[in-house]
Amino acid sequence: MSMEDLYQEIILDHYRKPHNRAPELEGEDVHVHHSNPLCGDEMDLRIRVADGNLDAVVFDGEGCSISQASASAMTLAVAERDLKDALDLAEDFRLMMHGDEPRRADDLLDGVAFQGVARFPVRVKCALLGWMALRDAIETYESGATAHSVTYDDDKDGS
Amino acid sequence: MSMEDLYQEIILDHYRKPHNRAPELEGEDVHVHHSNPLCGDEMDLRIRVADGNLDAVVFDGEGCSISQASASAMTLAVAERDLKDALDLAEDFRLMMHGDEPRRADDLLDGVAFQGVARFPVRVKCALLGWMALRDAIETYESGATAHSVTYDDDKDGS
Amino acid sequence: MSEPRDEDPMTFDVATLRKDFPTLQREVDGRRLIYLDSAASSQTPQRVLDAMDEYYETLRSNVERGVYRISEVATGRYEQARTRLARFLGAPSPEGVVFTKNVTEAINLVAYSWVRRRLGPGDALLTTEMEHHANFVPWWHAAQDHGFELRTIPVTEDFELDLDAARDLLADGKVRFLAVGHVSNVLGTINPVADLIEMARQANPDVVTLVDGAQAVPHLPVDVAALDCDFYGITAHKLCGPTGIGALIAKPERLEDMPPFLTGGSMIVDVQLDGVTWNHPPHRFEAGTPPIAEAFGLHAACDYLDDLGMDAVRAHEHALVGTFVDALRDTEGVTVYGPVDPDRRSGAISFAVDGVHPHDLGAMLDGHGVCIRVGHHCAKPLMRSLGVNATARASLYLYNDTDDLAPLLDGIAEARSFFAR
Amino acid sequence: MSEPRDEDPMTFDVATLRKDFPTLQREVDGRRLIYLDSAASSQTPQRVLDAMDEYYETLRSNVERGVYRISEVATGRYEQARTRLARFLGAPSPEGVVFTKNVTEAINLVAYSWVRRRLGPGDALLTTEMEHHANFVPWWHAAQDHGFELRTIPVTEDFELDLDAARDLLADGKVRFLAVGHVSNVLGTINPVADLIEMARQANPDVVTLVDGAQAVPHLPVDVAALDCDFYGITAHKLCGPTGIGALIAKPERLEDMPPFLTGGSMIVDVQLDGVTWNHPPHRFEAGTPPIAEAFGLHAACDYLDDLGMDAVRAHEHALVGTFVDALRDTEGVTVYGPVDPDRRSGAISFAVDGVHPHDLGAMLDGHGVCIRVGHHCAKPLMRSLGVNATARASLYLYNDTDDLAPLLDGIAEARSFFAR
Ligand SMILES: Cc1ncc(COP(=O)(O)O)c(C=O)c1O
Ligand SMILES: Cc1ncc(COP(=O)(O)O)c(C=O)c1O
Repeated sequence: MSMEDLYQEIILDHYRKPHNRAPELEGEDVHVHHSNPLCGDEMDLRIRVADGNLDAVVFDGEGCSISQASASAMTLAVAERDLKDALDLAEDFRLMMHGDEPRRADDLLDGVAFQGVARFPVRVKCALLGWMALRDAIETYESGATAHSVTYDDDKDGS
Repeated sequence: MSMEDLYQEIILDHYRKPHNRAPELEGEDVHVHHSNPLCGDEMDLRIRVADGNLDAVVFDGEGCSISQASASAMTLAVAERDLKDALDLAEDFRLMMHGDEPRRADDLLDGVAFQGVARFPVRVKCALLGWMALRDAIETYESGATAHSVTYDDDKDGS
Repeated sequence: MSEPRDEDPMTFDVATLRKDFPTLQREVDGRRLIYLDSAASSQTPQRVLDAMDEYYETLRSNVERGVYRISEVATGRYEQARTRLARFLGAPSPEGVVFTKNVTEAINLVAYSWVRRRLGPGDALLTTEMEHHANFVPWWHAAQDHGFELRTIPVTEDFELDLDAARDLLADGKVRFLAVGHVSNVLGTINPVADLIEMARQANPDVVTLVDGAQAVPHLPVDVAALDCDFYGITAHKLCGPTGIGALIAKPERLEDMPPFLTGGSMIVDVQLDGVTWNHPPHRFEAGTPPIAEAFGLHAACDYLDDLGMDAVRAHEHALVGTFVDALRDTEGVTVYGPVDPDRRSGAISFAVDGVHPHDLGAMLDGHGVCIRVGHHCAKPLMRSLGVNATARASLYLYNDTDDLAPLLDGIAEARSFFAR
Repeated sequence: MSEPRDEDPMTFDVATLRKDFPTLQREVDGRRLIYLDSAASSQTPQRVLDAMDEYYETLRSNVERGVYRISEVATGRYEQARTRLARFLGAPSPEGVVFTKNVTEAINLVAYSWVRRRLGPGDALLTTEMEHHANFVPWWHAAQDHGFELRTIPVTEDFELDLDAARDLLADGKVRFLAVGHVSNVLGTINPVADLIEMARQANPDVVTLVDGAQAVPHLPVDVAALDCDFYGITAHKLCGPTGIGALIAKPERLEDMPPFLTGGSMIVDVQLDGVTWNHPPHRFEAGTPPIAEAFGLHAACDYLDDLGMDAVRAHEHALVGTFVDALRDTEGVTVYGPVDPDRRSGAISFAVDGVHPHDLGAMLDGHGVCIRVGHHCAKPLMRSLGVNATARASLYLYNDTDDLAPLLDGIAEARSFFAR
């Protein structure tokens, strides 16, 4: 296992220049806060929904390169998707992190770059942080609520 | 360590034909009950005091050959001694069980036969049971009480 | 558990297998060591020692937190031990497996985090007269502090639990917790725990149940899912494993709403000065650095036993205990406490020898290189009900065989002629 | 503890001594393994492994009950380990030494058997903001359940306990219990525990005190009698010992009137259906089969450390931590959290690297064969007070030397150029 498998250029790019990173979102429908205190990761994710589609997704917070880059790549992959479709993509990413081949590699866009992370078990939860926050945000939206907060333990990836 | 060190003929004799074994004592001054539930040993010891001397000492109970024989030998060794002297002899016996040479080997009478028991740590407390009951009985007498009950743990010999 | 299948009675070669156990190789006074005290603690095969050495020699680090490789690998192996133990016991998921230091801690965990927090005046806890203190004193102590009633199922003259009495004790529906031993460490009796659990549920559908499996898991194929108990406790040092580790196997949902017992590192996800967020089970119940090397060892012990086959282990002991019990019963002056039928018992055989105190018997047998246990076996309530202060106990395991019988009987005979008039 | 004497500065040869530690012999990607995570768990010398093997290979049996020789010898050795540990720590008597599974259990024992039974509304318990969760959450949890007040001594900008604030927190005389860490696992700070204890006693002569010695005993000569605390906790896996064992060292009289915590076998002298007689300390607090092999290992660890000499261990680490701290502080972009003066600190060095998340730093260093810890180090309250979510921590022990510094610095440099813009 080499560092290159973990830190691909594409990942570092997202880390250095994250997309859709913002502390606020105008007209937000849901705001979720996810934290993994064991790693010291904190993630705020906000979504705005229009006509059943993800109209906007922004994240903010603190975390390692993997968690930040993965969240950035996630916001691009799910942009404008309808909620069910986004959930399906999140599940595809989660299974990829557990070693499966992605079914929807094309749709994941830069997300596929994180496939190598599956070989670093302690980093898997970093890569999943943004995706799990998204899933939670959508489920929170569907339940009619506007905010939710989740704290992770060591082994759970929200599955 | 051979069985012969532990079970000398003199010990077996006391076990088979114990001296001063009785369930009651006329005119008893103190009755103490000592038990070591971990071994299943139970010992009732009764003393009668006259003019500051041990006028009578009897024991009863259940226990292994070592505890029964040692109590029997003890009753002979302390007979008619004054209380302080009997306590001193009990201390001599206790130290012998911890590996010391007895100071008063002659006074211990058959008690010296138990010297070999010192090499069997788990049996030391058996040999001490009667002597410690005696010490307790005398101390109980001196405190003005008439009965006392003591339960031992694994490691303590009442010292 | 199921009785060994009649077709294909798997067996193993005891002479070969003994070589796996280092302490059995030693001699005492020039005689082969005859170890008949496995109910107290079993011998440990080399393979288990090797597994622990592997950890210490190549992966020594703490678990659950490391971002470097030896710690990641050690963590993975520690968690695999959990999964392995779940599989060994038929537990539905490793999430219900909490590692403890021994079964005593496992039972105390339930006493503190469930019983003490939920039972009070008006409630009853049902246990039995044949329990080891580990499955008795925690309930007694909790009852003292919290004012609930402690009820005990008596033992019949045949050395079995009195199920009629149990039914009566359950009848008023007040029993909220049942704690019962799977196999008695004194009598060897295999208790009908599944039936008892069902009986308790009929009397109170919400009853919560715990089975002390310390003496069952080493000797019988055990399937905790089939027993349908809420909690099942085991201890590794009796099942070819190392000292220092045991486990509580729980229905995962039962742990979900239980507050922690020991608190500290690893069992929380967040601590603020004004509040704490507990971790999920099983981690919520594993505070501090766990017995890591010991988990490696327990994993290897499960492998060792499964490779032999628990059906084969039971078949071997079933035959052997029959031989031992028959021979002891045929010996003059010997009284056996425990079921006669090997179908109803495991390999712990308590007995008395007329005119010989158990202590003297133990010492005499030691002179023959035979290791037995004497005393109350941490089961004082049972001793009282048997009307004795102590018994001698010879207990069998997979490395014992018929050649261990003669030294035992010889020692008993010598003790009788030596001590009894 | 005393600072190493200036005359006769004992030393040892690290290169030779490293050979005692099997895991240090391994390579990672063809590089020497650089272990800088001893504050999480130390390496274990071969001698400790041999002591455990001796038990498993020649004396395997249970302790405290056997009448046969291997059990008698094993029992004697188990009790010798207690005496050895008492001597290692300057404890007046082995009667105050209770073996536990780790220091977390030791602290919980005190929380359950003392604090929870004696503190209530109107009382206060004083601890500090720099505690490991093991010395914080048990008090917090007890305060929740029993309604007493939890007070915490803050940390100054110099990463030391704020003694003026401590004095204020003690002033009203309500503090009945003081729980303080001897050495911080995050900052490395050596706390003036003897002074704090005295200060607490002045405010309330009946105050009961506990010191968490998990990070002190491995690194400093410790004399618990001189500290005059009521309770002192240690954990073996951090001091060259095995996993699965720790200890509570108490003033024996303090244990005398404490009810037990875990209950079961060995800790009682009698059980009737209607009453229990507790055993004397320390046995009262050791329910069930103890970590036997682990006690053999801990004994050997005390021997190993005493043979090197704790003064020499401290002298070596004192020099080394100075070198490491200076080098890190001289590295651009690195911030060290903890005292600068090696007199005031031990070998746990927390730091941050500008623009590099600790997780990424840990992964990068792992690529260099360097094992460090990253995260909150089970000290969330301290992290909050430092205003960080996580730190990186390199921690030193007797087998580390200046040759471990360059790989650390190289890895940090690479991480900076890789991650930081
Ligand atoms: C200061 C301190 N206290 C307590 C602990 C807990 O030790 P253990 O996990 O062995 O119980 C640790 C180690 O993690 C520590 O550093
Ligand atoms: C039936 C039973 N329960 C519980 C225990 C306690 O086991 P441990 O001492 O390993 O906690 C034992 C063994 O002594 C036992 O036989």
